[in-house]
Amino acid sequence: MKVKELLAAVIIVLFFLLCYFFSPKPVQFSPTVSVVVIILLSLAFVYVFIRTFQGKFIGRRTVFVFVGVSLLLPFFMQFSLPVLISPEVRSVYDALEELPPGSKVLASFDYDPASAPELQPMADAFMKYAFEHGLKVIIMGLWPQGPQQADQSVQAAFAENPGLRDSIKYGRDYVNLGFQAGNEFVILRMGESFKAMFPTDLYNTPYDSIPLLKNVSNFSNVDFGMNFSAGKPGTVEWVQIASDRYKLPMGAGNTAVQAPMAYPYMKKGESGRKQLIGLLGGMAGGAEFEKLTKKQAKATTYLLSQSFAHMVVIMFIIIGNVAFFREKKEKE
Amino acid sequence: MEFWHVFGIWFAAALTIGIISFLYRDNVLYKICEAIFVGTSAGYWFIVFFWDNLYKKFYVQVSDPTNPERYVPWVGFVLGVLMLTRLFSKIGWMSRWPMAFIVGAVAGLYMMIYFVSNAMVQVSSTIMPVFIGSWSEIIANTTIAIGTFCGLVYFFFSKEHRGAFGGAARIGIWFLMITFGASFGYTVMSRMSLMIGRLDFLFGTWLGMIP
Amino acid sequence: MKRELPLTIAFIAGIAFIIAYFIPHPPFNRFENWFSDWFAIIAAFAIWLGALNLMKISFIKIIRKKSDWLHAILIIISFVIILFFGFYEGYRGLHADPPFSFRDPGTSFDWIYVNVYTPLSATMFALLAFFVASASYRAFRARNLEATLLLLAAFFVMLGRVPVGDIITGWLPMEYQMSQWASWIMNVLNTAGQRAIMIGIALGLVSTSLRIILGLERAYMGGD
Amino acid sequence: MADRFTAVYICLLFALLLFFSPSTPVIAQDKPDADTVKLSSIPPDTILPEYYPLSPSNIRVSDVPNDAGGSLIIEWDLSPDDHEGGKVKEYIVLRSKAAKGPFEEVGNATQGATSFRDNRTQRGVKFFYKVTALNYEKTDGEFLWKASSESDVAGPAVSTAQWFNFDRLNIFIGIIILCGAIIYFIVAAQKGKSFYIRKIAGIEEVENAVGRATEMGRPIYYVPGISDMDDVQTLASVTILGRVAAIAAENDTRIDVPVSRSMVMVTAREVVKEAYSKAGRPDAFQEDQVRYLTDDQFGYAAAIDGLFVREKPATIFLIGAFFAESLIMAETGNSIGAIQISGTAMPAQLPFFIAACDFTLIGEELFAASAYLSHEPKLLGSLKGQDLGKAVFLIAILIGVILESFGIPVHELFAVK
Repeated sequence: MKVKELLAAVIIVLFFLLCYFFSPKPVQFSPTVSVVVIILLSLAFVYVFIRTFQGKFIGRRTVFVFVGVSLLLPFFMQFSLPVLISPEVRSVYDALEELPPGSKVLASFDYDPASAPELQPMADAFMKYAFEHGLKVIIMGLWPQGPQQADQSVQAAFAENPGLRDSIKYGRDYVNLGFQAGNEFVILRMGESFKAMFPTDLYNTPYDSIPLLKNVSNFSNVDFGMNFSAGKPGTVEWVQIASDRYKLPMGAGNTAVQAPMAYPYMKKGESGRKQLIGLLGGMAGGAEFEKLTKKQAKATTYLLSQSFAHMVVIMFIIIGNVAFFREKKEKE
Repeated sequence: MEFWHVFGIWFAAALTIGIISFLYRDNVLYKICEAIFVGTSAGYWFIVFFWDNLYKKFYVQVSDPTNPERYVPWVGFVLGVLMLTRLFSKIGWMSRWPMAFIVGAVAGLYMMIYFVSNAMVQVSSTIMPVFIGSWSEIIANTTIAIGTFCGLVYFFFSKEHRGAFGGAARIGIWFLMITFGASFGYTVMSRMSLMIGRLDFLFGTWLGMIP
Repeated sequence: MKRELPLTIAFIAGIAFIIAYFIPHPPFNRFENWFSDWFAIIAAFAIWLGALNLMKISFIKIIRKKSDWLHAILIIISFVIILFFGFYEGYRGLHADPPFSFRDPGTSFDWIYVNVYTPLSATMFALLAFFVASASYRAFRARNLEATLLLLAAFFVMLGRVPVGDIITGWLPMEYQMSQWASWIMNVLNTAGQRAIMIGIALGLVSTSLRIILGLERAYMGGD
Repeated sequence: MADRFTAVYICLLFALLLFFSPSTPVIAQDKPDADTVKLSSIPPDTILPEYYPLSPSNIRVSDVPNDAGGSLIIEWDLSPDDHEGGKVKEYIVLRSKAAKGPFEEVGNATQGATSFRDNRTQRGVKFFYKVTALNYEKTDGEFLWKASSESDVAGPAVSTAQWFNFDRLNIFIGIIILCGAIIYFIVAAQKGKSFYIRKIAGIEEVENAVGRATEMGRPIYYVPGISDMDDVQTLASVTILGRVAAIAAENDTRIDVPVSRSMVMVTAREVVKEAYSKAGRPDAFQEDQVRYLTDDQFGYAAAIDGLFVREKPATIFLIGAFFAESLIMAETGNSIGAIQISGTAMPAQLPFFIAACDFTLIGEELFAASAYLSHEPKLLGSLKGQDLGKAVFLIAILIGVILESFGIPVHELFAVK
């Protein structure tokens, strides 16, 4: 093990131990400090810009340092940016608004902790909205960890609005059917009968003894489908089977990487029916939905960090092009 | 129980730092995390497959007398055992039967699923009236029709990309490049939020420095 | 026997599943569900081959003291640990009253999942935040017309999806703001491109499936 | 050999036609006479008559067409009291095996609904249905009072399973035309007909990329994606692996195939062993060239990154189904200066491969690669068949868009019910 490598490891460990024992908890920059930090970041960019212009191009690791810093510092600052509602998020909200109280909503949680930063905030907002508007939520998951993420949303809704804790009863107002392996074949079989796919719920109570599911045999007895998806199986499979074949009106929440795949399904076909009614795309979609459901929380605070990181990437694209033209000029 | 919780967070933080250190260069901390990751994840899926597939899908269904389809999983069991013949080189070739069955079934099954959802549905939703509706709808529908049309022309194999055909193919690759750029741009946001989640864990849950 | 029979099996299975798509009458409507169960069971058997291969290679590294034999030990130890807890919790869960799953919060398997597997998986995923930035820095350069289109589309969508974009175009009426451009690029241009790719994929996939069913692509069968 | 397939193909078509047994939907025979008001279980004197909603009328029961049987659709005309703020709150659907027999509740429909689908009927068994309009008052879940009035009995109705799903007739014709075209051009190619096939940069570069590894004396890494054998992209990737391994064997360069799935390991070993023996070097193949790492998406990416950085391969192939981990591998491969040829049919991952790799096979090009590399006329013929499919879709879009503007619903031809 080279000395340099050992030195680097020791420095990292020391830094984190210092933070653990000596840093104030929590760290909060005053507005002036925040502005100073932003100015310093901008100056660093200008410096890199000039060096590139002079022909000394920066490497990958400089890009990594800039991204790391620009993601972390905004955590400690305190101002949030205006959020504009996009049509895709608006149509999900309107579809939920039209559902009369007592309507049954099938919420499928198809993601894992790795995608939680992007999908958990919007799932929490959806669960709180559903409970407050008397929607009956049937939770299930095509990913093993989905139902656990759903449970976190339920607890977050109870913590956010303690009044819900006694008005919302498990089994009558919401039920968690748990995970079922089999990807899209789960949806297929649910088209015939939910009970065949979920003989018991997450807590092993039989399907028939759950009051909420008394008259629910398949998709035709459910009024709306909401799917939080981070990959396969996810929104594409739900649209292909639940929406195309069984005509379940579908909304979805996607990680930003999955969202482009879902856009074609939102075009109104000739019959006027949208395969996918609306889409909450990534963190921005989550923040917009939070604003619509009047519950500004994690998604909004994360958005500031994300905006900084976005600006860093855009700056580096510009710097990259400067480097390219500088190289071309040198060749000529 | 409190000890295990705190130890868990410290261990998770150490692993997180180890993986992030790969950005600097391949180092011993990353090698340790990689080894733990490979061992743990291989074991995790081995357990998930055992309990969810072998136990739940096979044993529970087969031993449930009320299930009318309780003999169906036996086919999977036999094919699975044939797959295990790979362990013995003499009779290893028998594993070709389950493999052939899977490959054939997958070919037949996904041929239909993809043909319907990717081809038929997309073509039917591209065929939209282009002279009806508001201005924005007309522009949108026409652009989509032209984009899909030219995109498909680009994918032609058996025709030289020359003349009008070549022109359409060129417009097609332009549309494809815009699609890739747009998807990439759209994705940058979600990748950033992943790191935000990890930093939230490191500096919030572990170090408690975030409000 | 070694080649002709498997190819016939593949042919029959392929045709059966194509027909099953068009025949709702039982048992054909059950084919898809049966296949998903069969595949899950076969995969559960096959993973034994993979795990044994991983263990074999790791043992060889240790015995022959290859360069990274220390890490091979770590692989084996972590594999055995999670295997032990997985079987232990699963077995205990079955016989407990009320029965619980090995995945339930509170089990030692879940502790490994939450404190070892998830941080590794989430952090590896999160590295993409850095890689996407370095890839953008390197790849989005206006080398030719196509690369410029790639760059502009990414640029506008990135700016549009974040409030900063709308601050810059704040002076324009609502529907011409940057975020609306981004939505338009995604809803129209992206949809058109995605559709062309999806239709192409469907045709390519049908052709490949047909070649496999007819036995023209027999590479997966291997030698005699 | 190909004409044997065309023969099978024709008799397959003929067998399907035999199966056509048009299913006749069963419509309830007797028309219901004047609706009768029946009191519910609550003692009559406590509920005033005007709380009773009028019952729905014209009950119709029909077998759900194009299904595996077991489902009946019950339709009715709205009860006159079913309007905004009207007396009808809900409809209850009741079923029994005999006209008079004990009725049991099978489902409910919200106010304003006119149909209910009963999926829990046995095939071939006669059922009778009636629908009650329900008015009630309840506070936080408990009923204060209930008043319902029942419609007349409709039935008997039997649910049957159909042998051909007529909703999917357009798909059936579409797949027959496409498969017919592909088989036709395969047969034509076998009879010596040759076709022009355009160059695909990614595939042309395979030989040079392997050559580069040979010159530099460094290994080649082939990553077949993270999907299992239940994904056609993996099947295509394994086929391409066979061609690439053959070229590598001829150039006597080591090719490593770290896989994420056990069944892919088994198949890939068969393919690489066959490629080495075909290239006349069966002894050069070692089993551990194809090895299993882990089933996990990111565990696999972490292990691959470690291998790339330590082994420093000269050429990397990333071909198959990839998800979010695509850029993790491609960016690390780029950082060690390797030539990377990627290919996937996952639209979401193509932008990353385009950005990070030297050559990328986009969607359909991945499926065409194995035909290209085989240089076999009959496989190249199938590409011509695909082009015919594209031509049909192109013409359909062109004509469809024009005709649609005159109101002719051309899209119906392709719509999926």
